[in-house]
Amino acid sequence: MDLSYGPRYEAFREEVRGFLAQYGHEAPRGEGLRSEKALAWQRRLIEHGYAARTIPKAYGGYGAQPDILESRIIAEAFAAARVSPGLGGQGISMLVPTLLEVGTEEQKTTFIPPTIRGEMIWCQGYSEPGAGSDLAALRTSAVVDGDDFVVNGQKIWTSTAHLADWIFCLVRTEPEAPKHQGISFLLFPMTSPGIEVRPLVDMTGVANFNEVFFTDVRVPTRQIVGQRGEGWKVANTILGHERGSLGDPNATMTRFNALLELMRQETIDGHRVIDNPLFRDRLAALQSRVLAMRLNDMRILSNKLNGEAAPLANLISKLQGTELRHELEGFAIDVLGELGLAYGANPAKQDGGSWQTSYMYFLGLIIGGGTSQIQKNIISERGLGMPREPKLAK
Amino acid sequence: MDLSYGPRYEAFREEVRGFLAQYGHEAPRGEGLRSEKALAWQRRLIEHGYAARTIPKAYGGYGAQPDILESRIIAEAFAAARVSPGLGGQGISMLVPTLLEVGTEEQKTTFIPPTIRGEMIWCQGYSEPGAGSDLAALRTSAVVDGDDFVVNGQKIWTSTAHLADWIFCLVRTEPEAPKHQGISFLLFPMTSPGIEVRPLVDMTGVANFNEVFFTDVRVPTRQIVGQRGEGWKVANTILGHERGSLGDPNATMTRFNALLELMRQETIDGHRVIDNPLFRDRLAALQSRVLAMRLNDMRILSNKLNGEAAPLANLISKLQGTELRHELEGFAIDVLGELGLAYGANPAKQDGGSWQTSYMYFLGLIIGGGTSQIQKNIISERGLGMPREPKLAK
Amino acid sequence: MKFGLSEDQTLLDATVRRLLADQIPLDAVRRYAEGDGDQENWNALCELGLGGVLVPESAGGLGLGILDAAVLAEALGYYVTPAPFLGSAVLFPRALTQAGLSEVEPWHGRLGEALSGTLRVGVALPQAGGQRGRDGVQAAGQALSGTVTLALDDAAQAYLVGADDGALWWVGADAPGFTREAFETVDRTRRSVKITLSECPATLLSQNPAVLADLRAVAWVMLAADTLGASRAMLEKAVAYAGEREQFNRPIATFQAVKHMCAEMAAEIEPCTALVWYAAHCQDHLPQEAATTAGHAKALLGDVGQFVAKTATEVHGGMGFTDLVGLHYWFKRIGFNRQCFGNPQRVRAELAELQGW
Amino acid sequence: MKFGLSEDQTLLDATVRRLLADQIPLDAVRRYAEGDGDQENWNALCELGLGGVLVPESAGGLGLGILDAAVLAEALGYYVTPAPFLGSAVLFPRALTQAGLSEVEPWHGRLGEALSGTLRVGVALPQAGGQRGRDGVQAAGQALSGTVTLALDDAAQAYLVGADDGALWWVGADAPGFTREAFETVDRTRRSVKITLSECPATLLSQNPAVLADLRAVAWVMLAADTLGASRAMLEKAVAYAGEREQFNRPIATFQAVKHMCAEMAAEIEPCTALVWYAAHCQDHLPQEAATTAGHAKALLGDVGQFVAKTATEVHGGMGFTDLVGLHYWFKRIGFNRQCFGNPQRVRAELAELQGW
Repeated sequence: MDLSYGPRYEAFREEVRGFLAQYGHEAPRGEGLRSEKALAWQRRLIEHGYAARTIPKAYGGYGAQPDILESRIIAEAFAAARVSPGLGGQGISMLVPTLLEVGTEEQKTTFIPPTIRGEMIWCQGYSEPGAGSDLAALRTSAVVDGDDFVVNGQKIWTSTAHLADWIFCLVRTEPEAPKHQGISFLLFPMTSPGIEVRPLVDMTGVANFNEVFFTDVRVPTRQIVGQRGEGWKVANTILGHERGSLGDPNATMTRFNALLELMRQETIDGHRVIDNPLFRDRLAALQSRVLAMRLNDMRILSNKLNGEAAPLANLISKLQGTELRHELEGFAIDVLGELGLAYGANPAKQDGGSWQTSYMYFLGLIIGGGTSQIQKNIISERGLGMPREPKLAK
Repeated sequence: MDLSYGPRYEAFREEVRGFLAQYGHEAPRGEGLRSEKALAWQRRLIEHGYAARTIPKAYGGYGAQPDILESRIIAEAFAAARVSPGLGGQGISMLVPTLLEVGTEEQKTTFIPPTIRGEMIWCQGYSEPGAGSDLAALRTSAVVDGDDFVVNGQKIWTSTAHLADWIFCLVRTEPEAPKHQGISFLLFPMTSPGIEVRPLVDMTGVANFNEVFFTDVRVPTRQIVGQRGEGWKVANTILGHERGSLGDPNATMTRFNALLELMRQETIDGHRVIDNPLFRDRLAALQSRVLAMRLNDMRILSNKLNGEAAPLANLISKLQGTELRHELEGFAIDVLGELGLAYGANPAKQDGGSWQTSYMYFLGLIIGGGTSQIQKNIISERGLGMPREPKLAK
Repeated sequence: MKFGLSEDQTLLDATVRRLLADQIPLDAVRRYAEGDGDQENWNALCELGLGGVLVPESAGGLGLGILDAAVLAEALGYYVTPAPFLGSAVLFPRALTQAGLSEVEPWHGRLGEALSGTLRVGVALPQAGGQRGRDGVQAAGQALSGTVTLALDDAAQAYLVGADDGALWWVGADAPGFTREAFETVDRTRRSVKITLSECPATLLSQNPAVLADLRAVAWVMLAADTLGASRAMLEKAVAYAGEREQFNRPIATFQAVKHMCAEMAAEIEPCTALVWYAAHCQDHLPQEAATTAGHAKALLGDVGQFVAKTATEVHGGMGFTDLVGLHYWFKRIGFNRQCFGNPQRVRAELAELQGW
Repeated sequence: MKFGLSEDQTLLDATVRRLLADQIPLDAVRRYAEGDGDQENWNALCELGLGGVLVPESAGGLGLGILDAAVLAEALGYYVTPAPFLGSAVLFPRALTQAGLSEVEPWHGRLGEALSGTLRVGVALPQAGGQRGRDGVQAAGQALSGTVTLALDDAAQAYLVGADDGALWWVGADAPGFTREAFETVDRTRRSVKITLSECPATLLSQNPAVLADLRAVAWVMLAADTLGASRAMLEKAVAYAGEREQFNRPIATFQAVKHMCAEMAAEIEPCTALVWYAAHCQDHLPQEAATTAGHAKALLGDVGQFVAKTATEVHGGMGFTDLVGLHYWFKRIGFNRQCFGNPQRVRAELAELQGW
């Protein structure tokens, strides 16, 4: 057990801190995706290697070798300084690594530079109303007509569709093939004729997501990533990445500290909530689990670093992380009692009403990115080696 | 909502109380199944209609019409007076109703009178090592040889096998038939040559059950109940009866009161456990569920009485009743802390060590009589009308 | 002996549910959530007699009991109906009966107005949920001062106000020194207000703390019944959705995981039916058990409701998380009921006190 | 940076597990449960070095740390091995090191005896589980009087005894005024005793309550590690059994309900691995986190273990309830660890205190 990062990395941490001290004031504070401030900050970060760090210089990145600890140190230092770590989004986190892996040279040079600079914003077109847990059942079709695919169908849960310039989208190009083999991965502008975006209001009352409808949308055939019919494989080069981040244990720890603070401040019948043995017990029980998940995350990091495997540690993190966070938020509502019901424009809201919002949002994350039921299937099959369900009779 | 039983029944309750006042001293207190005291008491009860109440006089019973409230009043009055309500066991509770339903006249006159008098003790041969949840997969075979069946195989979970005179037993007589249609229901003496009974020690450390092995056991063919191949139907005429009684809410309420008493007496660091807000909360939460289950049971009784249906109320009672009881016992162990570990011959055992014993025993009941998983299948299919699992491909 | 609803109660239930399904469907709930009033709904329900369920026949009401009211509350919860039922139709007549005022003017007349839907009576019981911060109401002479953070009904003409000393008061919404402001909550099927009283003239209904305690117990039963109805609705919707939704070429209702989620919901909900009925029955017929059974109903339904709300949403998958099918109205109403007038932890602490543990 | 076991630790783990699997299989556990001693097992384990894991090299031990000891405890829990490991090999050397006595005679020599298995040291810490009734030990001069209801090891030659004032004492089992009687528990893989001290001459090891507190924290980590091992064994057995057991013409491992039960066990157990490692690491390297992380490990494993013990038994169906496959030894050992030296509720109350909440 060696919890230190070692002198070379501590020196790197100092370097990052130095950067933050010098330039931190330039960072956006609430300015949006396309603001000049956000874009300038992103360029600054790339220049110093704190964004697009491992993207080759040829595609506009910083060109460093991947180094898990450096990445972690950058994330930790920016979080500690409460400075924006630059732009995220599905274009940067999912499309760029995919293109690096399987894109053509032309696709890389065309799409990666503006994407990492934040000038080209992407949305992801995977899920459909009839294809959720069973994503491979997607039915949005793309039929070749001359040099174009013609796309028809509907996507859902498209989070930045109303802001995005382009979409990376799974479509069915080979309707006769087995379902995983008939899919292709296309890129096209959201300004293409025939695209309609409808905001999708969720239970928190906000339109965090959209539905996207395609009617005869024309996409040049060269805007395919990978081969026709290989879209499922292309999407899965990086799909695994998404799940781990749902229910991030460091965010949960931060949230736990806010809950502790809340319990120190709130009173019931004149007594601090934190002094109530029942609530103390529940808080300590949550703390044990939050701590265990954070340590589990350190273990995952360490395993990556040292090339060791502990598949279960990874496989359980989405399931446990989202359930734990949901429970934590619900406990905070109990702590607040009737006041915990405050919502919307209510000035009595504590912490901006975030306990209610997150309580619901994390129920959404329990469902999204592979429901808890799908997670349990995966844990039992891939983690424990239990058999898949037998095939059904036709 | 009318919770009174009405004047006629209150009069009946007085009658029962009168009987108990007059004869209660005759009841056995710990004397075993075959003791003269137990047998005399059983005869006394039948004579007054407090045992074998609805069994026709022709078969040695009291011959009253079935009346749910009368039965309930008898049970309540005997429990309140802490007087033995007479002999139970699977012969009386399962075989006798089955014979009344589908037995031949000869079987009824031969078996019912000695059974209800406690002179003929039965055990049940249903489960097998390979046939638990999937009882119909049983493989104990019975092959016709002249006027006999010749029985070979093994039974398990046979609770009174070491005491029983006779066994009622499911065997496979038609190996070629579909699995539910190849079973027959046989009666034979436990003294038959070729029967070996081995006690089966369970996790509580006691041999509450047995394994029974059959090697060429000869059973006259007329000792079949129902037709050949109809044993499954015969067994199911009354199989449903067993489940409801596991996790009986009135027993759970009695147990809850013992737990409350325990918490009033136990101290931790000089404070009564009942004064600890955390334990108070957990106790009150248990109480809510114990009360709800007891009321649910009253609802079931009322529905039977009034010919109304609330299938879910019945279907959930085994699942919820056994889980609740297991949880209650486990909570008592937490209340006792290290002392709660005392077991076996330890003089420090509280309440005879029954908390640990019941904690395990009720885990056994969660599993036995249809596991919780089977119960949930049943609730979803019969209670909620959800589809059965699709057939598997061969 | 009959443990359950009478024929009249079953008929009442069926009648009200038919009306709710036809006249106040989810669209009407949405309109209310977006700002419409609920008076029109309430008028329709009052025409059916809901406003008068507890009003004595002498005042033109149905003269029924708390069990009848609980049957109605369950139906309203089932349809997440916006309506001032708890204050106007339950606690107001109950308070007058308990205070011995129901045959006395002006109360007798006001009962008549309440049952027709003309008079709406809100509820402000600061003791009920645990006083937080500066919440609380004190009387000086015939005037009240103080704050109630969460009071029910934003459109009432008057409020039942519980004071810190256990007395029960009547305060007109137009009284000098009375102010109310919207207290927006996560539940948009009912609107709450924050009430501030500043030397506000009020009328004493009862000085007997037992009257206020009775109102709290009755409110607990009603909230439990509302959650029971909402929970059962969520379970039924989950079962129906699972039967329709196909993934992996089969209805998800055929997956054992989904079946077991539904079975667990049913197993939790079903015993609550008997508990809510019994607790309601006790309010009128078994006074020595009234407070404890009400507490058990409130606490258990708070927990069972929370479990069902989460699980039924999960069965609906992403669709449950959207506004499209409106399932969240049930989720949030159950969440409101859990906290309102004391959450399970608080109620259980009371239960321990009540039983002298 | 490496969060996890070193190569040496992994090797130690594998070596010990091989020995346990070969030499102390379930049959040996059964024999102990039926009355045999565990000295022979312990000798074999000591030959491998288990007795000396924490003993300084100067005294002939391995001079390793609490994380190494936790690795061993997990292995012992995995095989439900009867052995006086916690007292003789962990708390005894730890106490001497903490009290600054490990290089001083006679202690230095006794460490040598302990590591060879000749000297067994039991543990009597009445403060650890919450004093009940008249439990407690007081010192008068160099003599102790009092009672410890549950002390570990029925065959020790001496006991570490915690007094009510936080001092730590050494008491020989042959001292005048010392009596012990069997304290039979549900767990038959380790035997406990009730100790009564009547003006019993004793040797003071440390008056510093921090030493006793440290022992308690280390004991918490060891019990957590033991439960972790036992839980993982139960999960593996459940997965294996489900793969073999057929019902309805298919292995029950193909039923989603059974798969999900196993997945839930894995999901609960897995983060505990990191927690136990870290808590163990803190005991030697991060003193400011030592007590809290130990408490978290003890409390969480207490709950997770209970869940796993129940669930794994259910997966085994009726067979899990019998003595035939011996699964109940794991069930009961986990149950013992949950209560011993403080159950989760009690430990969490301490955690709140420790953090100044």
